[in-house]
Amino acid sequence: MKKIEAIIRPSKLDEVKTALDELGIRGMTVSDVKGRGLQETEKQYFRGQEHIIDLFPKTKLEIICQDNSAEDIISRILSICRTKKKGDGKIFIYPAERVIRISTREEGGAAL
Amino acid sequence: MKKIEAIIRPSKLDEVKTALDELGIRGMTVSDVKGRGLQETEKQYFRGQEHIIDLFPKTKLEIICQDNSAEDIISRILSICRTKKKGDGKIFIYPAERVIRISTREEGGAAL
Amino acid sequence: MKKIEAIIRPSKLDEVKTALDELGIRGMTVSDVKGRGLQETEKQYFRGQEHIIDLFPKTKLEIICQDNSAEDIISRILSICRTKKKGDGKIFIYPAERVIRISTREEGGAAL
Amino acid sequence: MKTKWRWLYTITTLLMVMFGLPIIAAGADAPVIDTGDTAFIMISTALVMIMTPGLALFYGGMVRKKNVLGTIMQSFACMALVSVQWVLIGYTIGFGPDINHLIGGMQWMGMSGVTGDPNPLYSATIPHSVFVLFQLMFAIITVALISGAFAERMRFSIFVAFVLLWTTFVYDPLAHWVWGVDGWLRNLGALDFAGGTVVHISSGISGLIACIVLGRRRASGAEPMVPHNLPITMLGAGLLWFGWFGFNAGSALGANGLAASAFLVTNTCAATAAISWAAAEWLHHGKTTALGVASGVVAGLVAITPAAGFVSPASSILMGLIVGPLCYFAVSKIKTKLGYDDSLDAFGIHGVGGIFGALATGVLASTEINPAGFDGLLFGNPHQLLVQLIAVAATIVFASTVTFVILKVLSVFAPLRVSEEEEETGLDLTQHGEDAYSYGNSLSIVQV
Amino acid sequence: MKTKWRWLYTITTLLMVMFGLPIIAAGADAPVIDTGDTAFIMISTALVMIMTPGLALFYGGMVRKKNVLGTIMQSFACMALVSVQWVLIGYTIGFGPDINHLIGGMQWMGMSGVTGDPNPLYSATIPHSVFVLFQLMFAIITVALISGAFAERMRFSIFVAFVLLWTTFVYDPLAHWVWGVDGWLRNLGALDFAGGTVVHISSGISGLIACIVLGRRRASGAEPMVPHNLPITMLGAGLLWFGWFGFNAGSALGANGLAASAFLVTNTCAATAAISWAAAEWLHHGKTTALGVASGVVAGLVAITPAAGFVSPASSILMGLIVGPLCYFAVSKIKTKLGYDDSLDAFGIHGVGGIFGALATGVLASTEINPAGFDGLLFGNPHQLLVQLIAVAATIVFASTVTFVILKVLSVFAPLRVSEEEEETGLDLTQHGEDAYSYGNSLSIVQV
Amino acid sequence: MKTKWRWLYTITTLLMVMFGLPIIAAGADAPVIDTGDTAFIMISTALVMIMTPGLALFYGGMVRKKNVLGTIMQSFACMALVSVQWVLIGYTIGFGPDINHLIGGMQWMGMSGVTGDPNPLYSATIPHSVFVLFQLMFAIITVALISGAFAERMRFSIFVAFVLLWTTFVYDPLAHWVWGVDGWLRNLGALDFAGGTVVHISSGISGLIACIVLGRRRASGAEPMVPHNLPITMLGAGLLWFGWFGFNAGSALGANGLAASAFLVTNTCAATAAISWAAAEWLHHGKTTALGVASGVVAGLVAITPAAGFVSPASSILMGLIVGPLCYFAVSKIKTKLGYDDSLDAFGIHGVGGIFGALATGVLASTEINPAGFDGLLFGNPHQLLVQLIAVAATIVFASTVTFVILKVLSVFAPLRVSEEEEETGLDLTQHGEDAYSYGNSLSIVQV
Ligand SMILES: Nc1ncnc2c1ncn2[C@@H]1O[C@H](COP(=O)(O)OP(=O)(O)O)[C@@H](O)[C@H]1O
Ligand SMILES: Nc1ncnc2c1ncn2[C@@H]1O[C@H](COP(=O)(O)OP(=O)(O)O)[C@@H](O)[C@H]1O
Ligand SMILES: Nc1ncnc2c1ncn2[C@@H]1O[C@H](COP(=O)(O)OP(=O)(O)O)[C@@H](O)[C@H]1O
Repeated sequence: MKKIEAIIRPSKLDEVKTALDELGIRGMTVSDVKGRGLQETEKQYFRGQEHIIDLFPKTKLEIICQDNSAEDIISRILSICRTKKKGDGKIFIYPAERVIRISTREEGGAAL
Repeated sequence: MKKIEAIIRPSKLDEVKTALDELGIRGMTVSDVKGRGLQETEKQYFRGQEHIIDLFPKTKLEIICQDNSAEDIISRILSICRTKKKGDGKIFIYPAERVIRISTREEGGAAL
Repeated sequence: MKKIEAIIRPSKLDEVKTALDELGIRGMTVSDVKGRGLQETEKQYFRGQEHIIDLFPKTKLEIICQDNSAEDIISRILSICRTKKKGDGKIFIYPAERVIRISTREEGGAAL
Repeated sequence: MKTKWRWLYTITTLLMVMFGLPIIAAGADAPVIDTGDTAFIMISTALVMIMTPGLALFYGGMVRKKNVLGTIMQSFACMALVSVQWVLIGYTIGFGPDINHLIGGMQWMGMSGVTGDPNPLYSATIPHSVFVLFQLMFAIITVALISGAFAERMRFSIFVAFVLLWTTFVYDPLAHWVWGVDGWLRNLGALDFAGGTVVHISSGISGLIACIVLGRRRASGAEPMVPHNLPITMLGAGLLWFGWFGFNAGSALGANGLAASAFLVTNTCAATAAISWAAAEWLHHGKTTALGVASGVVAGLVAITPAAGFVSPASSILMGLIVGPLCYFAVSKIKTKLGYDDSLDAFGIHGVGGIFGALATGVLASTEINPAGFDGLLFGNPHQLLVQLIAVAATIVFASTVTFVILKVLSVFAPLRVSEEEEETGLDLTQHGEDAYSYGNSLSIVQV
Repeated sequence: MKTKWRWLYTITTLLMVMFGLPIIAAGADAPVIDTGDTAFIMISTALVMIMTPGLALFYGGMVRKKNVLGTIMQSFACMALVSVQWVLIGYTIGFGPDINHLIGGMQWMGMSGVTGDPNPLYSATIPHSVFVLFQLMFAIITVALISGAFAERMRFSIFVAFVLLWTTFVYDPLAHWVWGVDGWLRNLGALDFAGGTVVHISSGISGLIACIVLGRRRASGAEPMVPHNLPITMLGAGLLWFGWFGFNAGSALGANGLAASAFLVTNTCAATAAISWAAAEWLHHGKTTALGVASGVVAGLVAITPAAGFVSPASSILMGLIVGPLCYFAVSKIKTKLGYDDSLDAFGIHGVGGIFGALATGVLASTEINPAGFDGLLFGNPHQLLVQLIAVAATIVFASTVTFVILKVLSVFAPLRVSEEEEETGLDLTQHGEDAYSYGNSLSIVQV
Repeated sequence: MKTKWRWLYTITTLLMVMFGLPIIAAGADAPVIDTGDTAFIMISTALVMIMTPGLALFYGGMVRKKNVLGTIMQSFACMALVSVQWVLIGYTIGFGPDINHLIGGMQWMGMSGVTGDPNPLYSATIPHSVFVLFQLMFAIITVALISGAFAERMRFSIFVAFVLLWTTFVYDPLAHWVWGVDGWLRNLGALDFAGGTVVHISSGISGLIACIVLGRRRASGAEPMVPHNLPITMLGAGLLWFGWFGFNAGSALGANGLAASAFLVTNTCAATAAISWAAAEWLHHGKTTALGVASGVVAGLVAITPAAGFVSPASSILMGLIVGPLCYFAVSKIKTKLGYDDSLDAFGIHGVGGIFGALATGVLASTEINPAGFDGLLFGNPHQLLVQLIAVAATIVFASTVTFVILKVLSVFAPLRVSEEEEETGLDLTQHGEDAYSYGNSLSIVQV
């Protein structure tokens, strides 16, 4: 199994959810993170003191899936989240070993 | 080593902490996430506009442990968090390669 | 590729960011977590009821990098975050399989 | 006709001036509005009104995040419901022409006969409708106070019914007993300047009964129930303190020396109690908490309420010194010991502080401060303490009995509490379909 | 000279007392300040002032987190800008000596000639400058109300220009029409006790025009636009309710029976509308929300504003019962149907509630409540409803036309809206270089 | 006896009326309470009181999340401590019978002799106790203001001691110098309507000394110290603005034209300074911030405080235009340049703005506005500016010296600052054992 971790613009979350629903992928975990990469900084001012923002609000999406559905999920995310501007985010893929649904103790594919 | 990632109901956190304490497992990282799976949606209203909640507040527990303690930890979590209702959560297991305790630079089992 | 996950004191974040900048490592994802390990508890009181804090505010830093830059990153984090006191945090290393930059669809090293 | 005899009135008036008689007495049948008094009581009414939103924040900050709107809603519901009930029947039950010393008659039902002219029975220098409004704000906050006792678990529909029944069957009669012309406790000589018995004891004791009837909040495991937003609790305490000046000084029903005296002791007692509560905490566990200071302020304000127009600054300091540790002991020790779940300490602060204040009034009241009052035990009149004891006992018995009956009756029709699952999810979502905060980057909801 | 004739004055006074004539009439050419009235209106001014920070919270809690400071800033900008504009020219345009029944002359420009003596044209018992201040607070909140309609998308520089133009070219003339001596709507006999037309209809309708001209907020996908902090919205509603007592009761310009009457119906209508809005929600989708109760309160306060000094408590209950569901229908159905994006329902509540209130005044006004007013339809004077209709129509036509022109003119110089990217990032950061909250452990910014 | 001579009094009164003499003058030895004035000052007292919770929010929002309760607690501690100190000794030190033009005698210690009758020395138309209360609220906020300078690092026990010492040894004597009958600065003719020197310069300069003595906040790395909750800061600014009307207009000690004039210039200066601060920011870095507008409002209110009863609206606009950029320059440039860590700019705004205001009063004061005052430089009286300079210099020297001594003495007994580790953890947890917010799903604590 794979863990797909996508760091995306928060404003894209809704569309991604809908798109994955269409693929039949419902299970996902979402969290608020901050990140930086190539995105350019913005400025903030407090009583004349200048500050630069170098961590931007992002949404992290974690989806554990069967190896064979990974490609579909990735391409959906890519097609929705790509505005071609800096700050669009990244997708990381990791190996996952096991998954258990707590309510039923089911494991593996059945647990997804 | 393994990384155990459990997505559970926030209200179960306290019991899980206590149970793992009993196992001698103290180290853990906890974060607030939102997620969805089979759990059913609820409704919200703002000036008559209906919205559905499709991401539910969950608690993510991350525990890095030796391969051989994984099973114990998992079964404890399962026994506490299982109410048999949708929304109980999931447990994911991933491989971990290394662990370092910053204060002492210890590595591996000694660092847990 | 590797995923370096460092759980550090929030007050060290700024220095770590600067240090990694010097290494040419800009991409990172940061999130607020709570955790426990050996750090000792503190007390809180609400109308005379005593509570103990057993999860402390920490900052989680995630950096996906090439295998060969991992060592550098780790040693920088170690040198900055180590106060030798309990609660300094931990560093975990995991395997990562793939990375994609959404804006360009670049993969692997080019995407970092 | 009227003009024909006007000269007589005028001459009489002039003669009276000449003989130094107070005109107001002669004008009792046509009392004249004093704009200063009227301004003061109208603004005091507004000050008392803002106490309830203040209470909403005070309580709202203390509950868990998932229940904050549910808690705030309870205060706002009281404002809406009691405002209408009061205009329709509440005021006249409380202050209408006495029936058997127990209840007011229906003369002013629906505000009929209530005009902009003074009602000299209660306040000769302000419009009758101002008196109605001022008293309304007391009725609102009293029932809102109770909600602290059973916070985080009552069904909203039950709450609505409870408010209407309680204000009608507990508050309105009690107000008549203590403040209504010919009310039996008033006739007995019970002193309650601004509502120690009527407001605080009644709400505190009713809260205690209610939280016992409803039972403890459910917590899976040792889930701690800690305040989710103390800054708004502190703001709430600030607004309560602010509004309480209207509450206590306004109870003089005029902008005069008595109001000033009440204002002074109110502030002094609040301040002293904040210090003494903080000192008690500090002796107990070595820290002085913000919530403790806020709680001490409220405890002090509660204690001085019945005494405000009758005691000296020195007495108010004494009362503040005692009430802080007393209430701290009640909320930190007695509650745990006895095991009732008075979530936000409505009983521990308003009940305990109110009883203390009412009795202390019987000890410390002085006719030097207010010749219209009585002396207390300390000034040679032990009888007054007895009277206060009777007033306290009567309030406790009456309020607790009727509250118990109301809840039992309601529980016949529907469960009083939310279900276990709803309690876990929280009142905001289950009772009101809302989420208080949406601070995250990633939204959890989708528009339909 | 003066002393020489003093005896005559004194004797006259005495004679007048003897003949029962009101002394004040004799003193009309040299009106005397009444300290009670003055105290009441100065404090009422402060109460109306706090409504705008209250509105800032009410609105600020309803927007998304990234726009909360931008929203609050709009209210504060109104306070700053209108305060200065009013002193310089606003007041005299509104209340200066009439020119053609349309506008006031420049006599009081820059406060010249405005002193601590009363101006008996408007208020014979309070300093002229108090009247100026009281009216100022109305001017401030009116333009601040509009900002709810186009929340989350207007550029701040445009907003500043809009405020100055709108208050000068819409508010000031309108105030003259309705309240200025010899204003044409006043001469026509239009009743508007505290600003149903001038404040609420004008802001509501202007908001509608503005949100249509600016267009809908952009949302990628179905991104829901939900309140980010409802507790501060509730606090805002509490402060609005509190301040509104100054708004409506203060509009009696004295601490008298009329003020008391306005106070009573204001509170009653707010409470009833909260209940009726909540009931409408409950019938619609089965829940009563905190935001709904707050919205109902505001709708009730809006509706009663023009009527406050003219109607009975019973009438205010009736108005509250109607306006709650009416506005709920407007914001939940009509808005969706017609598709305009009145973000925070400035039109849906102030426009719709204001129109209803102005017309209801034409039906329910009674000279029994206020002999200086007129009877409405229900009391045998259908003509009054016609007059109210004319006032409403005139306000709608005038406000919407001028608002439209102002926005079109401004759009020639610069875009009215922030760019799509700025809208995604939020007003706080892009317009003001600030982040409202920094709750996290890990900070996102570095000092330069 | 009394009645026997009553006729004489009555006849005298009638004669006086006949001869047009003001009765009040005759009654100078037995001054009569004016209900309007009393209502106004009691409510103004409440308004000034709410400023301190307002300040708690204003400051609390500006600190980091981990210090918000610690910051709010400092304001609440001032309310509690000074309220008691004032009643016991503070008031009589400030306003008791003069001793050597430096300090008041002990006549009113513990409120002995303070009654509901007026004290014509200070205010002939309101109860003495109202005057005491009104002045108390000034004493409270003054010491609370200082806390902004050393925010986020002082130990709470030291703060408590500091408050008691500072209010007794700095505030009370200063109040006597400037406002006490026979105080030397008052005798000199220094103008300070509502506390430019006594409140703002004294607190600002003391803050500066304190923050230098305590040293900078420690920050590991470049950890930025940014506001954690600007919406509550804006609310705090709103409450300060609101309460300041009581502060400045109430300082007329009556509901009269002078109060109205003070009210008008207060509002105008606040508004203008908000605009001019925002303009300065905009010129500096291209954005106008919410915090900037709030800061400008406060700077304007500070500047107008000494001048409020003496200057015209036009002068207040001028003052507002200057003080905004001036304070902005102080906080954004001078502070960085000189390197002191005045955390929340108590000196930068109250010190700098207060000095400016006191001097501007010496320039712009006009006897046309207030015949009981003096003309300033601009109206041909350069001497007044000199007097103001002396008052400013005396305040600076006195306040800074005594503050320094107090802190040095305290530091002998215990460290002034929290330890480095405590500073990292935050005041809330280390000083008060509390966490301000608990917004997360997952709680960090367990009940014992
Ligand atoms: N090497 C990395 N390790 C972890 N997270 C990263 C890394 N690079 C980027 N990110 C995350 O991806 C987000 C998007 O990056 P972005 O600013 O779009 O840069 P890029 O243009 O390099 O994709 C960042 O905000 C950060 O959270
Ligand atoms: N495939 C998945 N990938 C990542 N997280 C998941 C996945 N499925 C479920 N989760 C997480 O587990 C939580 C619990 O899921 P739940 O609603 O109980 O569904 P299920 O009944 O499928 O276990 C979800 O809220 C989500 O956070
Ligand atoms: N076994 C573990 N699994 C996951 N996270 C851990 C583990 N041990 C420690 N942590 C995380 O590292 C943080 C720092 O741990 P710390 O208190 O310094 O303990 P230690 O002294 O063991 O390093 C913890 O707060 C927690 O978030």
